[in-house]
Amino acid sequence: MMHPVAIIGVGWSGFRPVTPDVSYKELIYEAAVRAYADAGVDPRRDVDSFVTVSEDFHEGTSIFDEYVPDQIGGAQRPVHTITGDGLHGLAAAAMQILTGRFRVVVVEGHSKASNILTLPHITAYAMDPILNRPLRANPLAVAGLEACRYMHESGTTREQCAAVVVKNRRNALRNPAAAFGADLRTEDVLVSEAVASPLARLEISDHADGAIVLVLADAETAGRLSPRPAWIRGIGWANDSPSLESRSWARAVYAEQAAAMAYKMAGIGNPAEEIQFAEVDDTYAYKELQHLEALGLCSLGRAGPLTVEGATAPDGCLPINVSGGSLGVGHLLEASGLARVLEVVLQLRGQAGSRQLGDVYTGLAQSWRGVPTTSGAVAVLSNQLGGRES
Amino acid sequence: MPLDPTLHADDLQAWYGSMPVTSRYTYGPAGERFFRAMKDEARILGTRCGRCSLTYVPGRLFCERCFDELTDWIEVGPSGTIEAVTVAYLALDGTLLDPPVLMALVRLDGADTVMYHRLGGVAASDAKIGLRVEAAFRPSEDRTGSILDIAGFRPLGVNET
Amino acid sequence: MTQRIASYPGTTLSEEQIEQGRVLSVHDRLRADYTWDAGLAIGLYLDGLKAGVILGVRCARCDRTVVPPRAFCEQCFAPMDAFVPLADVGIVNTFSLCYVTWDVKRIAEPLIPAVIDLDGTSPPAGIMHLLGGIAPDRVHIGMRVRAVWKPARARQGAITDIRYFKPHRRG
Amino acid sequence: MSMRRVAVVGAGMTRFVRRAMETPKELAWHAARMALDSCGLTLKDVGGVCIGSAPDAFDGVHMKGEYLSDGSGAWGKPVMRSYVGGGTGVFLGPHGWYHVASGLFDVVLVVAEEKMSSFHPHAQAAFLTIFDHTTERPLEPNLLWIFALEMNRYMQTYGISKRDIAQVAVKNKRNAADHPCAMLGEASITVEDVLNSEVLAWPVQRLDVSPVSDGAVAIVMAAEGVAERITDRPVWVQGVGWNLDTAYWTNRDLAYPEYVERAARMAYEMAGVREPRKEIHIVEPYDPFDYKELHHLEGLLLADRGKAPELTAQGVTGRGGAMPVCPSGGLLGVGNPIAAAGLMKVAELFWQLRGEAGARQVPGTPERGLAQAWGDLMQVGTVTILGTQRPA
Repeated sequence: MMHPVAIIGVGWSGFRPVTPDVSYKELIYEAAVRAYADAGVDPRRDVDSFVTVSEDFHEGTSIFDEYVPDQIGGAQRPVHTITGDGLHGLAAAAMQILTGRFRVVVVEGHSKASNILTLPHITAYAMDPILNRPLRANPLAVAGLEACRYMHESGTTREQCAAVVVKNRRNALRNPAAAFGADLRTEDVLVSEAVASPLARLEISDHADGAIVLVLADAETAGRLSPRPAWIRGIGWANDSPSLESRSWARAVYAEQAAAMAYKMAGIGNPAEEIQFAEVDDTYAYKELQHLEALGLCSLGRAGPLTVEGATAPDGCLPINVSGGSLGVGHLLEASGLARVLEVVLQLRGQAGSRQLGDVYTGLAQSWRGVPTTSGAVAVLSNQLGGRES
Repeated sequence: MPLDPTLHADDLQAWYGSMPVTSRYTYGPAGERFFRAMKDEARILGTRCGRCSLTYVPGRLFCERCFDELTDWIEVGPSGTIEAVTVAYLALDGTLLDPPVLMALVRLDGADTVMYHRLGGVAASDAKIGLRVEAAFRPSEDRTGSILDIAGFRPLGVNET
Repeated sequence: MTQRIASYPGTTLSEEQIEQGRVLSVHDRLRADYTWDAGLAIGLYLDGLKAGVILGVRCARCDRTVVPPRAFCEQCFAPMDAFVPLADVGIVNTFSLCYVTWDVKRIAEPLIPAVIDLDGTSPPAGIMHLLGGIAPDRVHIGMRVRAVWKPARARQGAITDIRYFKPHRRG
Repeated sequence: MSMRRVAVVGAGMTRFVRRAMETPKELAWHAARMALDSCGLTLKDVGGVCIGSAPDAFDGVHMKGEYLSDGSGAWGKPVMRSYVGGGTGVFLGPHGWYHVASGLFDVVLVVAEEKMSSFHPHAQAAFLTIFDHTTERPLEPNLLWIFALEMNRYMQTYGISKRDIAQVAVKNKRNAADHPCAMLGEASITVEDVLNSEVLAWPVQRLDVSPVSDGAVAIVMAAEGVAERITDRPVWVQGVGWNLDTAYWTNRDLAYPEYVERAARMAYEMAGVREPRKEIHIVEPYDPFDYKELHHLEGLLLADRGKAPELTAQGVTGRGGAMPVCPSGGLLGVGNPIAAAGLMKVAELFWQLRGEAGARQVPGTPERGLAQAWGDLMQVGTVTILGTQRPA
């Protein structure tokens, strides 16, 4: 990055299975007010541009862009919607600052999944209408097929996948914002009813409602306003083929390519050494393992054993999803990537409470847009401008 | 001072509604040719990208990797190999399917991509990666030019490999 | 375009080519159902409508009263201060005579959608609703109108608890 | 830090048609492939991809950006879709610009697509769900309501007649007769034809409205230093601007699009334009409805409030006039596949400023053009200013 960009403010509301007391506008407004107080900015005066992420069919509204400005303080300001994950929105915000024409840019993402009564039908409508959709299969079948191929090629076992669930939902017990903390044993996971083999019910993250707002700033503004900026050292995003027919199934190639882009920007040559902790997508238990390997944080087939051995636990050598991940916090639709970034920022600031890791200075956040996409993004964050030499 | 936020449980309201989306999709030139061959001749066609030495099945108009237009149509299958399989227990509306449906990724002989389709005529416990299968077409009078013109993939007969 | 380009891609079809199957096609319908949480501001707005009252909301900082209500002021970003019951009387800011339904069916008697700036809002703020009880050719911008409510027992807490706005003489 | 300058170096588009046979992916591929061919590039030269497409309901695919990604050349590349309603197509100017100006990409492929005919039986019904689901949708509004309400307010506020407005439809549909991709080019259309056309939602009549369409447009944007190697006539992005007003459209003055003015001022400031009426030589404002071209010219500060009709009547905005407006034929003439319609206007400026617009070429040597789109609930303005001169 020629000109460093930092996250100087974070705000969130939720995360709970249902939020009946607030409309989506009030849910987002609460997160935005917290983010602006945290950053020390007034949105009506100090913010140059706003990026929001959403998908029409998740909101139940065509052109949802219409309904985003007011609750983030963006009315009559430059505001635009990216239909992607929150990390795509973060990339859009960072690029605007890097042009040199914007000093402070806000990113917003949210989920009101509890308001969606027919989510599997909506997800199925993302599949190819001619080649795939007429088969009328539940989209979880696509995850089942990917899990089958990944475990075949990596040697990962169901017990290793179950260990991810146990770890993340236990981590969530120490995250007051998490919706699905629990103290489970691997057997509980393995005996839960099969959904799309080899996936069992407890290996599938439940959805939660919530909103997350981040405030980004250029170096000068960050230096002035923030005691502990979280510098974005690198960001990357990539898509593999959207078609089921010609995509890579065992390897998360989108995560490999997004990570390569982010590592190049961050000057990271050996991620397994230089990344101290990470928040990665765990929409399904096997995805955390597949993504760890794709991110180069361990080699193919090693993520499962490392998890069972406790290496990725909070006290392990490579803490993964200390927040609880989607399995523990709850899956937040387009805001999922921002939930990953949120935890990395809190850790880098030393504000993660009972989840706080020790001396950390470089963390990674990674997201995936879920079935049936092959779209992912990666951000590398540090609390030191240059990132301490390991 | 802000609005009095104290709501009581019985104040909570939600508005019920739906998004009316009714669609009709045309197949495009490549889809037209692929599904006509399925419908009229029970043949499965792919297109080959010479530059990338890659055969897409079903056949496509363009190569996603090099953007060349694809005009080299070749027949593939009908037999192939299971590359992934899942036993799907839930229907689209989340209710339990009894019996469950087997979905599979099948690499047809001659193809470099897989087809996503149903797997039948085999017990879930026997449906494994590597199983040799073949496309089971519906009778010609029941074929309409749809992915469902293939009823599903079946294990190859005992003597065929 | 650039003179160098001879022909442009894109083939158009007639409705008959598709419907008669000379070109293949497949139909589908999205099942997308929702229960949208009304929350604080719109929750109380709907309660008000059920009680035969149109609720606005007031921002003291900006000294403005607007409708429909919202929990925050989009101009100064402060929380709104108080709900304000408004008179169900207002001025037609603009209107249309629409001869086509939402799903593009032709109708002989036009619907008359309008933006009605309600008394008690400042600066004038409106809601979208329908006009009725008037010949289409006599509707004009600036005319005063009053809400015609469904009977109390038929009201459910919805914008449709108001049937339409009809012409209203002052006093 | 001096800003990294960005230029448009290539463009391509499909015909705009009522019912395309091609799938949305294939429409995107045709346009993207033509844009790359037009400047001698291949996918290997492309660093990132920007997709623009409006409601998923039209193409009938959820998360449509993902479905379109292979057709947009994004296999194995960074790609994201921006979506600001009708403003999307011209917003691709700013979207592609910040990808390149940030320093992250040297070359981006920018692709806009819409296939409205996949919404069956009629695309207009998809617009029911743009209205607030609780406070407006129960009234079963037709999309035309909001345009007719705005048009009526505009006419009433400034005393503008239907005849004044019909001139725009005539001008644009005649201009479109010279556009090889146009759906409704009509050299012989008259004001009477427009005034006698079927009343849909008074004051909106059938020939006041652009058609439902399918189509795709693509441009290639490159950084300074790279652009000059790709083409000897790069067209520079001199200014970008966008602005989104409050969702509470019934609390706003519909007679004047303040959000368009704010977006225009942002772009003028970046481009160093102080007297737009002199310094903008070609204008492609968004014309989904004929009155909208006038409404937007005023928001763009290119005509006094309520005075745009006079410019049209005097022929100032004709193709041979002092300030040609919609020489392409606009949405009214070429067609309105929403996001692709907006990017068609940016592509038109690219061809005009290179003298490559063929039968549509405006006379003289224009140096700077402005494309603008509008969208959402009378609510978003997006502006892209292109010019032959490299920004200072």
